[in-house]
Amino acid sequence: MQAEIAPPHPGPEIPSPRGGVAVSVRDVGKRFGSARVLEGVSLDIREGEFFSLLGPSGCGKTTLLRILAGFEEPDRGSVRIGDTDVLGVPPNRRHVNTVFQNYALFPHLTVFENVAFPLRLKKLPRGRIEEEVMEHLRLVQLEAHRDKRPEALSGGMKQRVAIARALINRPGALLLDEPLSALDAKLRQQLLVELEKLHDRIGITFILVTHDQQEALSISDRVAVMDRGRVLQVGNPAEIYEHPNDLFTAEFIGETNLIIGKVRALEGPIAVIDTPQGLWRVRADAPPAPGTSLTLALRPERIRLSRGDPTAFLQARVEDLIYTGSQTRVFLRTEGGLLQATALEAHGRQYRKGMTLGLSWNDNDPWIIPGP
Amino acid sequence: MQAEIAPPHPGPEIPSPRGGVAVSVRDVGKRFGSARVLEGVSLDIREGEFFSLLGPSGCGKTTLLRILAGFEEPDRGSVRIGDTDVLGVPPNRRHVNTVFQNYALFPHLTVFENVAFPLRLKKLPRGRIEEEVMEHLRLVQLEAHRDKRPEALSGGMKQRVAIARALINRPGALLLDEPLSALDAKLRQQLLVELEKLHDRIGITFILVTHDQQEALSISDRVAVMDRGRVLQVGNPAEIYEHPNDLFTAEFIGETNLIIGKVRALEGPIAVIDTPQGLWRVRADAPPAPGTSLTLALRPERIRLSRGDPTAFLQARVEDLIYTGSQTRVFLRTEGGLLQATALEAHGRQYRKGMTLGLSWNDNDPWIIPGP
Amino acid sequence: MKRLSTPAYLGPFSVWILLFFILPLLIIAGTSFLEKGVYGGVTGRLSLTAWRDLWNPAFLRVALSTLVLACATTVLTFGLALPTAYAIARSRYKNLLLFLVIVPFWTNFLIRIYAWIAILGNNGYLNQALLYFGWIAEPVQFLYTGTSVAAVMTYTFLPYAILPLYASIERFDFSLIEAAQDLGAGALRAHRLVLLPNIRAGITASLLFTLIPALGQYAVPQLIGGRNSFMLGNLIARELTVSRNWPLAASLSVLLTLLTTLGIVLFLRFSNGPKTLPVK
Amino acid sequence: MKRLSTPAYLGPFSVWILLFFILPLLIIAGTSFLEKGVYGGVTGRLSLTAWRDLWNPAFLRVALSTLVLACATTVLTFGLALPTAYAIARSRYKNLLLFLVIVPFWTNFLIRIYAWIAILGNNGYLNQALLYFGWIAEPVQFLYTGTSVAAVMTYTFLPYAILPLYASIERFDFSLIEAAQDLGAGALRAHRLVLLPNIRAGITASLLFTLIPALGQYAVPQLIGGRNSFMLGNLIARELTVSRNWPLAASLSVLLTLLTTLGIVLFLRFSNGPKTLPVK
Repeated sequence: MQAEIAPPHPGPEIPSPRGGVAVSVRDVGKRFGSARVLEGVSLDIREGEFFSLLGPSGCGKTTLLRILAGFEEPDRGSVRIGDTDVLGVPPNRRHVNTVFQNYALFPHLTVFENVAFPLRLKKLPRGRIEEEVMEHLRLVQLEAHRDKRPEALSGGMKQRVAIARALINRPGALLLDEPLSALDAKLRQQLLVELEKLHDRIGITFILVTHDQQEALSISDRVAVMDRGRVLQVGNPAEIYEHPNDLFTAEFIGETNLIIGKVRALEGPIAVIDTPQGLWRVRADAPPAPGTSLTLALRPERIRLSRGDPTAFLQARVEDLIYTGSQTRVFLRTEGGLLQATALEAHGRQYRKGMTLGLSWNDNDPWIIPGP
Repeated sequence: MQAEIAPPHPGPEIPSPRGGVAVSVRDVGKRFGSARVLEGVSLDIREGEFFSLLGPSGCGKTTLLRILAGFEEPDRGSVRIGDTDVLGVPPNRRHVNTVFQNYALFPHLTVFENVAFPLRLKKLPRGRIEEEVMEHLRLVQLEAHRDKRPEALSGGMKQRVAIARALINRPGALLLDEPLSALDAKLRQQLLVELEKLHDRIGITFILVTHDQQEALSISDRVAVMDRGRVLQVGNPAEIYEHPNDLFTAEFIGETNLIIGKVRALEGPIAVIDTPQGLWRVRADAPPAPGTSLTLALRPERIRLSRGDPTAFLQARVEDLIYTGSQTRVFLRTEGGLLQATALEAHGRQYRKGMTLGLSWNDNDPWIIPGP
Repeated sequence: MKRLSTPAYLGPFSVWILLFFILPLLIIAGTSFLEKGVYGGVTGRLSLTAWRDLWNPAFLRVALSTLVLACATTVLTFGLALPTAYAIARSRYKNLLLFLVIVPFWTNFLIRIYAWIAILGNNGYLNQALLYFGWIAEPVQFLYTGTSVAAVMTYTFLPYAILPLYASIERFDFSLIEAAQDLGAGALRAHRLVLLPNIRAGITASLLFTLIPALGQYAVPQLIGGRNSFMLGNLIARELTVSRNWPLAASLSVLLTLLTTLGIVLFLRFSNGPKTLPVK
Repeated sequence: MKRLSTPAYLGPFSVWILLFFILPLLIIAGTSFLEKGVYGGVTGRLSLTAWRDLWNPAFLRVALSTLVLACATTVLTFGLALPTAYAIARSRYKNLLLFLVIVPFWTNFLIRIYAWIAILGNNGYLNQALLYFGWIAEPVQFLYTGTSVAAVMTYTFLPYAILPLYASIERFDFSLIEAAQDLGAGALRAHRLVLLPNIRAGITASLLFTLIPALGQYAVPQLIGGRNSFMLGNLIARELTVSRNWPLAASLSVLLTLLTTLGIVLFLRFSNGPKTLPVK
């Protein structure tokens, strides 16, 4: 027996295979009553890439997707899909299709009829419809369920019907509105992998809206982090995770230790920074001038823990351990406050509450975020 | 500025502080029509411990909780809460309270009135009610929202009202039915920490139903893994994660490499096992006799990756990398199949698709699961 | 699909209200101040006769008994409708049961009433059967009593009272009942404290759907009640069709409308009553 | 809280059906085969006279016109009720608008009808106004036509047709409309293909709530329609109250009930029609 293991995926470092722009959003603004939902959003989404809009609920990501689909019109700005300006074009004339959060399957139709719906609208001949629908049901492994009603399907099956139905028109881009949020943790993992496989196979642009950073990082070619109606950062998962350029992104993506400090001196590319945790030496491309207040960020997994190492930067007492199986989160009390480190489970087992550990990291592990 | 860091918790290794048994379930069976939901479940939950019922949807965990609460009667078996047999006792006479999955707040009452509901039923004097309710609203930090209706609250706030309401009767045990499943990923993390804090502070027994293994492992003193109406394993998080004693648990909890093999020889406590991935040497307390077919399990994070190490057990080509920020999942093609390893992000960055890596692990990292 | 803004609707709805409520009401109110024509209808001359005629103790007695009968019917109907609607909403055979509730109304109203007369009359099947078995010595007066009017009105209005209750109970989240039980309430108390306040819209609709037509009823009292159980509706019908005194019919109608409005206002005030937790 | 098992319900419901549907129907059917009494009622003797009398071309003509009027009323009512219910369900002021729909029914039915007679009669306000402005030379015959009967029945039944439609539209998940648009349907087509099939229960209830009382109506044709627009209900009422020929009333009722059943069966067959995707 061989473990079920995730299939290949394009990986974050590989650039999008095609060069064109699938969707272009320019300075889009939108209000609902007095609430500003989008404030000047600009984005270019490349042809064939898996692009995620990531942010907390209420950040405007779903509104942006609905603007792309045509369910909302922006108050200002322009939206192009492929070569056409789509402002004012109704949803049924746009070359994109949507997988809705609740799947929005037609309850009065069977699986087959749901998927056939777009083709029947186009009045394709019966044989052709049969052929195409079955092809797409095979794509999502639902041939056997063609005559069931949506109510008889599990959550994961419903989602696959919704995907088949959205793909049958061969859209220029597939819009996915939190497609996994209604599912169980384990099933979510599995469908994420299926989604990636599907993207690799059919090669069209996928635009995913999600609030789950793990989901966005593991599946996307590029991610746009949104908060309060603005796009804060766009980049591939590694850029987003390793170099978040503001506090919101740093805190929203993964766990981060944030330490306020003030630049004391510069030593070439190294900034020496005064913090409640002592003096930190941080490598920076464009280090700020001495006297500048800033925030240092350091990922928990970059902190190396050791026992009785005299060269460690800091000494700390283990205050708590949170065991999550594959890794252990270690909460450390230093003189200046609390720090969090992550240890792979194999290492984590050696630590106990109350132990004193030495903490060290590389000069280029912490990064600087402007302002406190 | 200091990062928000999770507070102390009792930790998995610390035994329950009190000795008594809070809830005792003996050979409980339950059918709904022809569906067997519970098949002879027995459990002892200790006073004051944080106990989780973990399993996929449909495994019977919620039915078991509903039997404890009194909403369902078992077909056979006995249930004791504290010193009393509660079979046939209606929910309102049981010394446990429930936090429902959808919170079940009374929509026609304010936050204050929701929490006051149980006290008003008891006809406590007005001043006493005011005092107790405000104390419990302070406990969940909702004093400021006392006069709001549930519809005006966020998901996290609703959950906290539900907890305050369930605690105000000072129950012998608090039953929590997937209390976090309706919330966003980030909020879920935060409320998990709050729940743990609360448990530490008030010290009563918490019984949590969840399908999320991360949730169960990180918060519980002990976990019962359930599948198809049976309890497969009960233990603290480390026992469950490190020594799952059957295939279901091994696959459900975390990621696992599973390899079929046959015992070739025994060398003292070491079993030499023939697998499609070559000969494996595994340390086992009671190694099975030569010729036995079995399954080997190995956690991805126990696999050490190295480049050009001649002492490695296996050579493998990197087939895919899935980046999730704090760690990278590495898919490795060996001669015998696929294996999955996990690397902390700092290490993961050095690997590229197509690289050849050496794989090694300790003799006591893989474990044996009976039968293929 | 944005929700359409309101102004687009208020237009047609104002017309509806104007045409179907305000205008008829104004015409009726106006008519009550005119002189009656000889063969029905009115002349163009103003007159207060209709209002003077109203101060007739007989009329006021009828107004009072109308109020009593309508309230009794409403209470009786609601008492039957609530458990029925609950049972339907909690059953697996909702649609079938709902259908059965409506089915009796396939037959013409008049026919059903006459069938009841045939059963309950002094020479009716029921009395004949009771006499035959010797359980009674002489026929029992079932018909032509206030009770029979209330009973038949209840029978008539029951489906209209059941449907809105069913709709709101069916939508009610029964985990709230479990929560109340979990928190210490017995099953009955949980329903009273949690179900009732949360289906108030259905209760209101159900009560109004009974109270309003009961106050205005004229067919049932005419056929079943006889002269002793006349209601305001019968007086109005008599003035319109037999006595042909339209102004008096109009002033009676204004009285009836005022009575109905009073009933509704009192009822709404009662039903919106204490906003605090209704635990004694 | 388990759902209660069915048998517990079937008992009371069987009684309901028996008492309120089967029994009256049997009594009516039985009565139609008895000899008529001199002053109403029946004697104990069997007779087929009532059924022989039924084969009167005049009666059959009335039966036909009853069917036509009832169907016209149903179509008209549904045509008005559907957009109204949709507008209410999509509005932010649902409760207010629902209230406004019901409000006209505070005033007594008879009164409202007479107000309409006062407006539409040959000497009514409308004709007088039109004559005054010189737009017509002589009064227009609004009343005592089939059209006026259908119009007033529509007015009477509209709220009962709106409410079930509203209830099902309000429950409809409008993201399905968005899905249909997303998949290539224009707004109207999306509503036809997705909204209508999913509110079928509401449509059925709405149509039945109109068709059944329309077929059995007697008050409106009597007051508004005059002798030319008599419906079966009027014939039955006449035989019951004026001619006092109960057996004939009963045989007419059986005819009406058969007609109603036929209407419902045809309608249900139509509405359950093609189960496949209704795209032409």
